[in-house]
Amino acid sequence: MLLEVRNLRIRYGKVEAIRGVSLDVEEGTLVTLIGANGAGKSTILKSLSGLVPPFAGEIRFQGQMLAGWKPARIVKAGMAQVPEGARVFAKLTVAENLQAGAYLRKDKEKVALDYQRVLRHFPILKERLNQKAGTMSGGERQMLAFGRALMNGPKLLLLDEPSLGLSPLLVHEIFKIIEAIKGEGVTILLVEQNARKALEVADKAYVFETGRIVFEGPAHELMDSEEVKKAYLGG
Amino acid sequence: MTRVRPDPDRQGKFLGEMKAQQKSRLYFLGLFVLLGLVPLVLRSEYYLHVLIAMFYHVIYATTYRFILRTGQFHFGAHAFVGIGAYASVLLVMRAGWSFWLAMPAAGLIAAFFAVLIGYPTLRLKGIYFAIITWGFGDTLRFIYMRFKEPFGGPLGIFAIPGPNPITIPGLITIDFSQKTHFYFLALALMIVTLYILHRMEQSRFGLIFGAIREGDRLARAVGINIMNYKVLAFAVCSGLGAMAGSFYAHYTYYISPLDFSVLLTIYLAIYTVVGGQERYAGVIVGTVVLMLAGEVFAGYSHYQLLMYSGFLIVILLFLPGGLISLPGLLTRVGSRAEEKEGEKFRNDPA
Amino acid sequence: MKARAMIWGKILMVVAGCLLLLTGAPAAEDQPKEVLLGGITALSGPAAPWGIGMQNTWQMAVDDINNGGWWWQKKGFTVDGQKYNWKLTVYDHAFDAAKAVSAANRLISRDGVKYIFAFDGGMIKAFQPISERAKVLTVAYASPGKDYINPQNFYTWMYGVDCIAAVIFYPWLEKNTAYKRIAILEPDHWTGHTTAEASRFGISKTQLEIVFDEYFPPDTTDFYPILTRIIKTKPDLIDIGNVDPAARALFVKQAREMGFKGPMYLITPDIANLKSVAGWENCEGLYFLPYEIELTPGQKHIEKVYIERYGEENWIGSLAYLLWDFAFWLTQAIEEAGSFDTTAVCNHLEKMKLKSVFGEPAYFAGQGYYGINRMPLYPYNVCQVQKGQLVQVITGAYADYLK
Amino acid sequence: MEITELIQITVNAISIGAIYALLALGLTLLFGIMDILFFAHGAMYMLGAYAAYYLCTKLGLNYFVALPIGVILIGLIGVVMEKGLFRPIRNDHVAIIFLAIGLNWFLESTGFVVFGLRPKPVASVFTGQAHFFGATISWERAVVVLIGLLAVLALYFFLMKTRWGLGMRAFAEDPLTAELQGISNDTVCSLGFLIGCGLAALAGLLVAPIFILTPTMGSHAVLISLLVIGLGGLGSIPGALISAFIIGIIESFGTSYLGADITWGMIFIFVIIFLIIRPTGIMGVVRE
Repeated sequence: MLLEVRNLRIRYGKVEAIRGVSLDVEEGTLVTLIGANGAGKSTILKSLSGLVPPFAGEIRFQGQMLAGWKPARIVKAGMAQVPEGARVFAKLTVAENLQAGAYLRKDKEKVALDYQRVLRHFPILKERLNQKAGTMSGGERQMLAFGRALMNGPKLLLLDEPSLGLSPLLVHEIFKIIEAIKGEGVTILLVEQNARKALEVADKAYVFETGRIVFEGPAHELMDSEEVKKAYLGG
Repeated sequence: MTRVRPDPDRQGKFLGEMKAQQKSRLYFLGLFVLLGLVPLVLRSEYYLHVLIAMFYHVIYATTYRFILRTGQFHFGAHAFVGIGAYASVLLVMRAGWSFWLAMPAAGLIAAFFAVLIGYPTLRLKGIYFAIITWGFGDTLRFIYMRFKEPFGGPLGIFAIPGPNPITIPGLITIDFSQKTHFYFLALALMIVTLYILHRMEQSRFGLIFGAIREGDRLARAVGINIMNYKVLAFAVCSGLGAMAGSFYAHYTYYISPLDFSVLLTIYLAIYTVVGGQERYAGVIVGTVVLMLAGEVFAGYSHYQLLMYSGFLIVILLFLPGGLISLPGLLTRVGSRAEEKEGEKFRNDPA
Repeated sequence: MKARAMIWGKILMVVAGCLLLLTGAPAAEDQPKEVLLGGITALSGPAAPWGIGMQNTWQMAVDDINNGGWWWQKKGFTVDGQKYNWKLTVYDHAFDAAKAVSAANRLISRDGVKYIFAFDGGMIKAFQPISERAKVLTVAYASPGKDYINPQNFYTWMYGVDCIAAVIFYPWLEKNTAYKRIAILEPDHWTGHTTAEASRFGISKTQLEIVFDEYFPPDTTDFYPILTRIIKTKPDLIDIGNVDPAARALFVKQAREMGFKGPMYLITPDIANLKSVAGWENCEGLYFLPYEIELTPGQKHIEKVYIERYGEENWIGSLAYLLWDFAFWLTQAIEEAGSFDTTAVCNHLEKMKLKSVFGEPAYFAGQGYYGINRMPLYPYNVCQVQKGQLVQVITGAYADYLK
Repeated sequence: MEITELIQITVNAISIGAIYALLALGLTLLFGIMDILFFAHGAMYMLGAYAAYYLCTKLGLNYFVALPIGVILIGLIGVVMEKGLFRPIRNDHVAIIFLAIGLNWFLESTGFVVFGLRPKPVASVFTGQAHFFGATISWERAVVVLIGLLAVLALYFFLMKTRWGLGMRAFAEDPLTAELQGISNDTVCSLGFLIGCGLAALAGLLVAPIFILTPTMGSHAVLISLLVIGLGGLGSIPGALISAFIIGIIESFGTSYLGADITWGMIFIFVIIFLIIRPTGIMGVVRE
């Protein structure tokens, strides 16, 4: 098991945002976490990356407890996150954004290989290497954010709402890219609002509602479940 | 795009605050009555002076805080205090006005300058606004220094007459020959200022700025022209500060450009931050405590700045909510211990 | 709510404690033999090196009187058969008039001080309404301004003010040298302005010509631009009378770098400082005032004790000599008048023959300029650096115009 | 004659500008990276100058040995301050300003106790003057101008071309996302203070032989720096460089043609008018 989360609880002040969440991500799979907005899905990802300390529970990555790890150490261990809203460094060039993704890596040759790989995945970035990231469109920024995370050579990629605010056409493209990345053997934990799309590409899915998991199972099973259909897939 | 739900917690807090406010209004009233009785007991000119200085500094600091509350990092309070002092002194000494006319006039002049400066600059954020207001203050200082006529140059203006005597026939003559007279004038000025600012904070004004600070775009979305409110707040606060400046000039009989340097604003900002920005009473507590600290430390000759700054650092580090948060913090320490016990229990995996 | 009230109660108690501390600090009544001597000067901010140095000097003078040092051959002083000792209390004004007023109030109405030593005319001007009304004898250092030394301010006195010695220097300069063109440069504050005024007054008694007369911001460290402007006027001599010691040494150094070879006129020099910052070879031709080749025994005593007590690092040079005498004069006047009453003391001081570390005779003068004798006159000396040696050019002159 | 004078005034302007740029560099870096106004910058500058005094004059070290030692020493003091004082309130930008002001006062008044009251000189390494076209500049000033410009270039290179610099720029824009790339916020802040305070110390060490040392020398310097970085656009290094020279030019020409007492006011008026017309300064971009 690449990632195991057991009984994770997170509090903001006195309010408990996450109330005992457990989930597993197996190596090489794409696991999705779906649910309505504001349910706290992103909070879980933040906690996995070490940005929000959990109040209770444990997180294991490759068998190691992550308790008290700094974000940098978690990134170094091979967990990369694409944050919500395509947060690229607007004043840095595209090339510099990609370099920032490989900030902690010392293996120059492999970084170079990953660089080529990213540019292959996203040819649009290749054209704009020296352009400031802030001047690009929303879709291009999302691609840059993906590319930046891939530059870390991650074992586990955390995607936080990658389709948020994009046009249907771009959403389609983004999911194609997600599948392609998965095809290269990168394990992915996808947090998504667009449940239908997510379930289409995922192996396994968790349905999340106000702080806890309400359904879990293989993605196709959930897709067929009447209850899930009604609540999350719009009929 | 995120939907904001009304937070029941916050509503409760709001109601609680309302009640607390009514209560604190009573406290304030009691305090003012007590302060009014002070000169009957206290004969020492020194203590009266400390209190008088405290009163006009409270005026400076509360008006300063209000501008800070509108989201502007003001760094030029000294400019408007200076305008108030110089304008009123010149009106009295050159134009022969009565102090009682000159003081409000000085406030109006400062408010006019505030509008003049405020319109182009109040839309600027953070440090840029700070640099412009600071620069404005120092430009004025430059003008006072360079123009011996009528500002007196670097040596300033001396032999400023005190306020004109007031005679209530058959009852009493207040001729400002004693500190007590100044004491009551300063106290009255402070109470009036505190009342005006309190009303402003409670009015639409305060609510709008409160909303803006909370990051709520609602105020802007509703289409209220915030600029007008900001300029108005800036002008009113600067005018009130200037009136205190006018009082200062006629109380000390001497002003010079040195008195209105950026150091004054820095002190006001420190009073505000140290007292706690969130509550109206915070800045008052900050002013009173830090001025008292200054008086206490004054006895330690050249170590006093060292002690004062050490005191300042300690408060900023250990009381992020300011001095006003101290009682709340202390009461919470007790209740938190109980809470911790409970948490431990719930934390148990079994 | 109750807990909160209790906490507030505790806070009030702490505040009350602080207030008690405030009142309890100087216990003057407990020791009947102790008389307070107040000081108000800059103990923080850019002028602190002067201010703290003043505090040190006053403390030394007071200790000498209490312990019978220097020419004060007995311990303490006696009034009406009762022995007294001085106790010095100095407060900071940090060049802020509001703080100066607070300090004066603290000294006069809380501590009950009747004698105050203070620094800088501007600050004294700020608290003078209080001190004069309370009939507190105030002694001012620096700035010979008529604005605050005049018959209306009966209780305000001066230390020896050297800038007024321009009235000795310039007539001498006119008689003994070929210099014609004088440039005056002073810092843009009270002391600078009044010093420039004194220089102008001195020059007005001669045929010399002022070719440059300006002020610079007190924090200036880079004088290249202003020197470019000064040198353009081709002055024979630059008068930088009361520029503070640090800036003065820099000015001399930078003036030489810019190619000005002529003499400069300085007051109360810190020669060690000039040597180390400007270099002694750059000091060639400088006029120092007042200065003596041979220190008087009193000056030697001050320098030795000061360095012993406060260290070489804190030695303020001839400023210490200037601030030395008044404590002794005041004590002598109180003793001879047989009263602490300041009016009596003032009247007696005016008639006294003074002992000064600068030499004798010394007496109070100034009637001709201020309308009242409030400035001590003692023999002024001026010397010049000639070929690396200090040479005394004026000895024992009196600023006669002031009589 | 007129031409010589013009050259002299220009040389003065360059010398003033270089010193101001050097002063403002650390302040603008800290503002650009961490969005904090570090008033204790002045105290660091003062400590740097005193480091020159103690290392060169007291310990007899060579000036060029003392230079890196002093810079690193003060830089490390900066790191300690960051960890102990500023990290707990890193997100409270207003409190940080006043904490830094308090710290500045604290170090200043401690300075009088520790360093003594006498202004301290530091013997210059380069003596004599350079002359060209009739204008004069002392060699030590020329060296400061040179090293000052080199420092600006080095800092610019560091930020634009190195991995650390990339991390700092990424942090400046979006600390959270930077953290997600493994760019530790704590490390960046420590590094920022190391470099920022180191640069302040460098300025102090360099000007020590030209000027004279007093514990309060930093307070004025920090206000000048604030003016420089405000005009230049907060956080912008090229902006600080340009505005330092603009202020240098105004100061030099103003003082030489109009007088020193007029010029300082003119600088303020110029900066205000410029900022009202163009509120972001010469190079600045308004932050969200």
